[in-house]
Amino acid sequence: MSAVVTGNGNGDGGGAPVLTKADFQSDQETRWCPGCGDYAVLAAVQQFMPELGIPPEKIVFITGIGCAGRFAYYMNTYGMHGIHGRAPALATGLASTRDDLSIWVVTGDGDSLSIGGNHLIHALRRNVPIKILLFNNQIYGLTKGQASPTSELGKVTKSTPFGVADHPFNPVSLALGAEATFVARTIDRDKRHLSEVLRAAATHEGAALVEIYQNCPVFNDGAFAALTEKETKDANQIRLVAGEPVRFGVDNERGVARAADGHLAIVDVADVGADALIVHDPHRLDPGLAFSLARLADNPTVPTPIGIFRDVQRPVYGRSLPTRTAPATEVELAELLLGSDSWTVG
Amino acid sequence: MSAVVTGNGNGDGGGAPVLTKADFQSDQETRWCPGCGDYAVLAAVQQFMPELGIPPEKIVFITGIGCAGRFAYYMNTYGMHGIHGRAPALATGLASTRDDLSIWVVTGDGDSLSIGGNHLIHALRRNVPIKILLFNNQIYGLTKGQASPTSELGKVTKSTPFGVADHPFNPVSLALGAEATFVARTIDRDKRHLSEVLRAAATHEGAALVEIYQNCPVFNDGAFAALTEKETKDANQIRLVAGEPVRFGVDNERGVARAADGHLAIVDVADVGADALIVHDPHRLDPGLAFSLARLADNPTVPTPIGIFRDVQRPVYGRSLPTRTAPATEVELAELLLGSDSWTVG
Amino acid sequence: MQLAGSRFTDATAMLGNDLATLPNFPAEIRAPAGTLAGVSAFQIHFASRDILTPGDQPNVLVAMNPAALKTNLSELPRGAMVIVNEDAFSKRNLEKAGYASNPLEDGSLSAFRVHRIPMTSLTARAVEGIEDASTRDAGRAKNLFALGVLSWLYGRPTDVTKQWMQKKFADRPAVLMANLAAFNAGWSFGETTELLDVQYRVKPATDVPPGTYRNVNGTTALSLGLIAASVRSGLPLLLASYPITPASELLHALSRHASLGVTTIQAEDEIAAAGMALGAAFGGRLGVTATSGPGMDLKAETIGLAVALELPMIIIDVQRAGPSTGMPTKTEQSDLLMAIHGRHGESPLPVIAPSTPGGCFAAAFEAAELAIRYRTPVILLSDTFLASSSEPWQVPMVPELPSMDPAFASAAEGEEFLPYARDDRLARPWAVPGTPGLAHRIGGLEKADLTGNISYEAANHARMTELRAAKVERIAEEIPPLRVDSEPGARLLVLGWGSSEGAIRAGVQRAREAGHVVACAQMHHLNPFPANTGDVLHSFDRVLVPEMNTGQLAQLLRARYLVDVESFCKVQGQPVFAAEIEEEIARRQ
Amino acid sequence: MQLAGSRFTDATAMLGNDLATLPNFPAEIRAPAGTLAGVSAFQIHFASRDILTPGDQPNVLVAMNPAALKTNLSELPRGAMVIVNEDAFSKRNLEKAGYASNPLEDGSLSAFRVHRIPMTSLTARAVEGIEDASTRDAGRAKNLFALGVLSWLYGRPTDVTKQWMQKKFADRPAVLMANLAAFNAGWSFGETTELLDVQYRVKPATDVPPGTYRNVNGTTALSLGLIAASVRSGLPLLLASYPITPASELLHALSRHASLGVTTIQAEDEIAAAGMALGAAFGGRLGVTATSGPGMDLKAETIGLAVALELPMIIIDVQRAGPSTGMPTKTEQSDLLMAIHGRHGESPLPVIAPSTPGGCFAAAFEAAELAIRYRTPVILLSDTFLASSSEPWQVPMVPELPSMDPAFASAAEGEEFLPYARDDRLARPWAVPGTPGLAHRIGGLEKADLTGNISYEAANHARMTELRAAKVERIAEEIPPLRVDSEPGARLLVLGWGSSEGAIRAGVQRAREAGHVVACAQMHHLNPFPANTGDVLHSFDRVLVPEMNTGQLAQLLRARYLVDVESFCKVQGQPVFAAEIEEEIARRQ
Ligand SMILES: Cc1ncc(C[n+]2csc(CCOP(=O)(O)OP(=O)(O)O)c2C)c(N)n1
Ligand SMILES: Cc1ncc(C[n+]2csc(CCOP(=O)(O)OP(=O)(O)O)c2C)c(N)n1
Ligand code: SF4
Ligand code: SF4
Ligand SMILES: [Mg+2]
Ligand SMILES: [Mg+2]
Repeated sequence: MSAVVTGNGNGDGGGAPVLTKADFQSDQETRWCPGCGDYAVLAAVQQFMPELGIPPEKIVFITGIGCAGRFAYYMNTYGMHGIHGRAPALATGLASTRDDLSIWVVTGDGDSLSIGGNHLIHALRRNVPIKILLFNNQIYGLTKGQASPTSELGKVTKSTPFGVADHPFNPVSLALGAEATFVARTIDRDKRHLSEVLRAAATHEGAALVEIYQNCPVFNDGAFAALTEKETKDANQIRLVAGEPVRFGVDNERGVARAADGHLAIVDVADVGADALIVHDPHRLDPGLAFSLARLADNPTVPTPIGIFRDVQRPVYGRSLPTRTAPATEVELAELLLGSDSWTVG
Repeated sequence: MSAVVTGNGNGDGGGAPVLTKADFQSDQETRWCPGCGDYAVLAAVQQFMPELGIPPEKIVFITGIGCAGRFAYYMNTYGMHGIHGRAPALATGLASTRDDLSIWVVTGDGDSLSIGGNHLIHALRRNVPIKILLFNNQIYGLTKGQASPTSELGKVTKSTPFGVADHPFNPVSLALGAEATFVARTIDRDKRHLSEVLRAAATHEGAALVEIYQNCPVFNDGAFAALTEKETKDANQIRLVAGEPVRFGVDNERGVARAADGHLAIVDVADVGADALIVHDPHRLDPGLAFSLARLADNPTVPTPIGIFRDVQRPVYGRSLPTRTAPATEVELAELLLGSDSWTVG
Repeated sequence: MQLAGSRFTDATAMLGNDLATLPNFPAEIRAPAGTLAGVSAFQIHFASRDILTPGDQPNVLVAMNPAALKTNLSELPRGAMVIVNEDAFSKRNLEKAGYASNPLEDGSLSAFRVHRIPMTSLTARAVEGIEDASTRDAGRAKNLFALGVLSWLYGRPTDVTKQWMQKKFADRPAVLMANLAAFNAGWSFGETTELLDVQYRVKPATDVPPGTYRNVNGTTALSLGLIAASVRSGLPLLLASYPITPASELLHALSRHASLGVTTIQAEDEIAAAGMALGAAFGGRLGVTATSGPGMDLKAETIGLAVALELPMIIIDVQRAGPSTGMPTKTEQSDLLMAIHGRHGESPLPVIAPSTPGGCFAAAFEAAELAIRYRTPVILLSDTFLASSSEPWQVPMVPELPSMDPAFASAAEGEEFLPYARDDRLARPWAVPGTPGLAHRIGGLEKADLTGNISYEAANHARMTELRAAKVERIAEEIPPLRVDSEPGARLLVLGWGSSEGAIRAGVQRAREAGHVVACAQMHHLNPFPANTGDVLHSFDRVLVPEMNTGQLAQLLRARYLVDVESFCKVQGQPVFAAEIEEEIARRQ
Repeated sequence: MQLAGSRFTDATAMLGNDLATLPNFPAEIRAPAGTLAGVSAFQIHFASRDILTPGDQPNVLVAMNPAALKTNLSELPRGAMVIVNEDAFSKRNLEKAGYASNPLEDGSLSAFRVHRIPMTSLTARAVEGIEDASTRDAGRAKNLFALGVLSWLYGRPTDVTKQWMQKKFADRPAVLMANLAAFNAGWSFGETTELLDVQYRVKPATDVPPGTYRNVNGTTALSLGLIAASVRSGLPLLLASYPITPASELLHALSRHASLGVTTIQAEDEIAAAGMALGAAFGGRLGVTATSGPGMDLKAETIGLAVALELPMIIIDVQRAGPSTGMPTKTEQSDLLMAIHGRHGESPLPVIAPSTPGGCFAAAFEAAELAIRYRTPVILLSDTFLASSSEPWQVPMVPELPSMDPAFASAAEGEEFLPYARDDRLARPWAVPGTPGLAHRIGGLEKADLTGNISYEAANHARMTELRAAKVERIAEEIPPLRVDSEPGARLLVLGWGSSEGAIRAGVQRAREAGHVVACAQMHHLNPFPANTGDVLHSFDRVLVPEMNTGQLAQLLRARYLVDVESFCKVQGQPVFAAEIEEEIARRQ
């Protein structure tokens, strides 16, 4: 269990002693509500971290404000609990000056898509080498239950007693529209899938956005039940696997094919034949297909794709220019101060 | 020349005296650089306005900061020259409380996509009834020539002496990813196309984003030459026309078809046959195809689609809830103040 | 169930006794006033030691099921806090308790501050996986969950309770583990979800004038004040806000009143919220935005635009504790200097601050009056303590509320419209879109006097800067003078602002009872100051300014009047207490 | 060409004469020092009346082609402004002028402030469509375009010139139209593209100490100071900025130095820029962000976070005129109170302000020293006038620049790491990611003393608030005392801050020459004040504080020292003039 994770500031870890989950657990008491999906994600991340082969002190978690934002306190790495919505900006400053670190951002749906929307899309377009874990519970947890930009239309919340009137964002399609090079979606309750996606994100050179459907049992319980509960999940999880036809269902009886008018549609495999299904390829440069896949579900109460939508290479921010990390030497400084037009008196 | 423009706060104009371009010209001297593309857009807008059949006092232009932001001063309507990036927010406040007005936002590529990115995407997802004219000159004009989020990779500007390292946004795909219901692109120099697009935007109920390629002769001259100059424009303008196959070229010899792998590709019609071309339909709910069209060109130096990418209906912000515009009556107020648990003393 | 109830009672009492010995601890917990057999409800009465009056009604009810709620509700005063175990409100339980409909849903608890917490399931989850803990243990542990919530709410150190548990369950490790887990979970729940501290205010000791009363907290009073201002001005109300503790409550409150012509928007951030309020103001609406400290930082640029545009707008800052994120659920008064100076350039605006929950009504109303009359953004400073404290409030009669004339401009035949011409108050015309003949353009660039056209002219800029300042300063002529509650021979003035009024009055009262001669006053107008402020300050030998900050009002007074005012600064996230005031007075006599 | 040149010369001279009669006009235009035949270049010498010294070198060169540039360049002092007609720098013209490579590209103009404007084509476009205007008319009209640019730059009323044109070309309407259009276009170009006013500073009258000198403006000096601080601290420099006039120039300047280990980021907005600088600071870099007024509003929340995190960071505010967008190209000092108080909560930080262009070097260096030593964000207040004025500056010797020890924390065997433990200066450890054994978490919630864990405890919050304030206040012990330039018997002190130093010194000098006895001093530390400030203030009968605002420093001094300082306020978007200082002194004697 130790995939080699290269590049992208993830260090080489060569010769480091083997780490365990416990090495990534901080001494702070976790303070989420019992049953919160955040616990599962925390456990999965802590368990995954040793795989990176990077010592904890080379790893930084930068978080925004929200329940998700508490994540930083629970990781025994360097951490900064920033201000609301600005974690990607803080992380960009760090990532563009410290290419020896592995930098992770943890954010909520409000933190990243409401107040922090601008920083998110810019970090993605710039391809800053940070891994962004977006805990999407479709609600504001910390502030006790207002609507978020991913809350579904009509939802009654504290701030929308007559129902949400704002059409929600689909974080995956927003990210694709914003030139993201890596976009994935996974689920708090599915540790294995979550870990796989984390692994791919960590390996990706550049910015990776991982949307994690996260249950908030207190203010929005069961929002993802269709995808997590035994009885319904097979029917609703459309798992995207690179190189495989897009197929799902209790008996793999359904799939995604291109309709005559050029759109993607969910089909019965029996009707169209297995060959008609589209084959998933996250490495295509053109994000068109990934975008169409993202649009299959408006809300995760119907069959919804999870997995890696896009994973392509593009120059990484701060690595394309000839950079020099050390400050100037004293000689260089003296030359600079002097300039080209000095004169001497006395 | 007086298309009937309905809905969407555009008034009815019934019985109003016929207006002319001059009615929309303010008494302020226009202060753009000579040859600036902004002049052409201003002229086109002023000429188009009478078509709306709305008296100037029912029209409001709200602008951000930038050369484009000066637009407000030159329209003889109500106008607010706001602060940098915030015009969509100002306009949302106005639009959601005054449904009798026709509200236009004018913004630059920096104003809307850099500092104002968050307000733009939220106005689009909410479908606020405002028309956003995004003057994209791929540069910061007012502040004298820094890179903008649409500047092409490698461009040398005042702030990027070694070339732009940030991958640019494609405003159309960003808007589509942000759930926009109307997205179009047009060109300052093509008055007719510009007017057509304005007409469609005005008719659209909800938020309309119109990207206008606008030449900045001082800091970024010729950025759109491929699409505007006589010698090159036919070869590079891919005009999207609803219901028509997507076809272009000096002799209409090229077109857009779906490749075997599901992606859109530019083809020689002779090779694939006219039937293989995709037929443009901006009214489809699924934005997948529009998105793929937007991705055909990364930078307008190659064949680039212009026209209306998407134009679909969705509930308009502030119009879906049972709204009441008048404040409470005194009786209602008295009842409210009293509440349900008052008591009387003395 | 009774067992569980009494165990909790024990815990509470024990905790109370322990804590009552802590010198700075403001709250005291008494044994329940009486529990009915078979009902596991328990009551806790918190009362500040300072204001302890025997026989007070309980003001927090924690009801673990519908029966408990039903039995105890009648004893609660309006505005009390009700914390319910939401999980227990099943159909069956409701029936058992004789409820025809769910009181959590049917509005019958509207007079209370209700917190619904799924305690059973949260506890079950917290206890999950503890070896040897029986389901029964888990079931009982929910009371410890509740205790955890309350401990958070009233900010008590948790070690005392934990030690007590350790002793109590020393021989039953599984039970101990379960109870500890539940207690921690409850405490974390409070912190994580920014559960708001509630504060209880005593009624003023004075006689109550005849009239109709109701209980309101500061949030409710603000919302009513804004709606009243909307009605009396005829301007539809828009509140645009971004959620933030504790200001979110105002958004929640107003969003329920769509049927009264109130529009609310949950904006994408605080900048947008301010922009939306200002956009609505341009359109002739009553534009309001509300937030707490961090959100104020973000609104600064838009507020500056409103100053330049000279449009009416109300900005409400429900102050909370600390720089940066600080302590979101705790109270403080540390945004005063920011309200006055927290924007680039010279951008003066009026700042007002209510001093009681009920006073929030008048303050909101006055903010609207000033904004409309002077065409200016107005900042209203509330705080966490005011927002969540309740007090009986005399319901005003609608016709007695002043009406406000927005005095929209209209075109005058043959006259050039001058958007920056001014009336006697130096206010400019409010010409709203839709008005024929008045189409005009405004913006944040410096404007030429009268015409409002862009101007970079030196003398014009000086003049406009002066005019903007003079307009705000001129408000001092129309606001009431500072009213001093004095006694003959008083040489010491205690001068407060904002939510400290109750504590100051009570402290002064006690000091007087102890024989000290002392005066007090509360400032409601922080910019400009009432016209008589200088005279008042100069008529005392010493002026004591208690503030929940490091001396912000004091700094302003010192600079303006060159009076050596003394500060009593308390920056603990807690309100000022009467006993502290009394002590500070005594020390100066 | 000569014809065109001399016509322009006429126009300039005429304009100069006219304008010299305007009472408040600070600049004077003289006839060109000498033009070579065949070269259409012209020189204009601007000199403040206050500082007029005969025989000064010209400090603005407008070169319409390469030949003109070549001919006149040698007369220009370093730091002068060169405006070129970019269109004329064709290969052919360059050859004609004997240039082997294009001086606009090859760095040979690096000593000057170069503005490249495509005047020919812009004029052609402006004149396009004017009936009967010949191509020749259009060609000539470009000089009027240049005049328009200059008129904007020096803020002259345009009507005088227009009237002159009307008279001059009364009989040639097409030419008149063309010239008017070109002139307007030039003027608009200046306004629209926020072309920066340049200001010329005289060398101080004192004797020049021996050493090596160069000309720098405030922007260059800031950039050099930051790089020097980076070298002497060993911390790589990150500047994250969002463009805004006039602060953008610093971004431009530093972005050229990637080869010296300087990273620059053009952020998506000012909030992000501040966040990036702070993120880099967390990583052990010298994190800097620079902006002007409106951008400062937006950075407030992040600066507050830096205060809570207690990390080093530099925020540069190049102040400009007005509230809101104001007058972006004009100067002012109206962000002082915002720098000190413009954040919610109690969030103290040091504020410093250079007072001369060259002084910007030392100020930037000192900002880094304070930031690193005290682990605190530092605000450096410059202004438009400082940023764009040049003066000869003595180049420091690198080894004489103090070296700074960032003193990163490292793990000590067996010792618990306490991120909020403090040293003698009350500074906490700077433990940067990558350091083994020191992994820790920090954030904006209130932190427990020593451990830095989240704490809502009342006494802890009071203590942390105190510690943060004490740390900043303690800086007063280490900064130099306020130095007063006094004369025996002086009873009046003129006390300034920021860019007014030159004018104050000159004004005081003249007042002394006129027989007045007067002292002066310039404050470089606005928070905390130098330790002797109170003593200095109390040792004079009167203190006059000239400021380009409505009295912001005065307010702080009055509040702190209860001294009745008097303000001379100038809010015109223009620097203070020596004559004004002289007058204010005279009035008080
Ligand atoms: C500037 C600012 N505005 C508002 C807040 C209040 N606030 C804290 S977290 C949050 C949203 C939380 O929602 P989300 O990001 O979805 O995270 P979750 O709690 O659901 O994990 C808000 C509005 C704040 N802390 N700072
Ligand atoms: C808060 C703030 N930041 C920065 C600026 C400076 N500024 C004004 S316009 C502008 C960008 C202009 O570019 P763009 O939006 O593309 O408009 P254009 O001038 O090209 O039309 C900037 C950075 C400002 N006015 N306010
Ligand atoms: S409020 Fe919701 S998201 Fe937040 S900790 Fe509790 S369960 Fe988790
Ligand atoms: S700088 Fe460019 S965009 Fe701005 S007015 Fe001039 S030509 Fe137009
Ligand atoms: Mg959330
Ligand atoms: Mg632009």
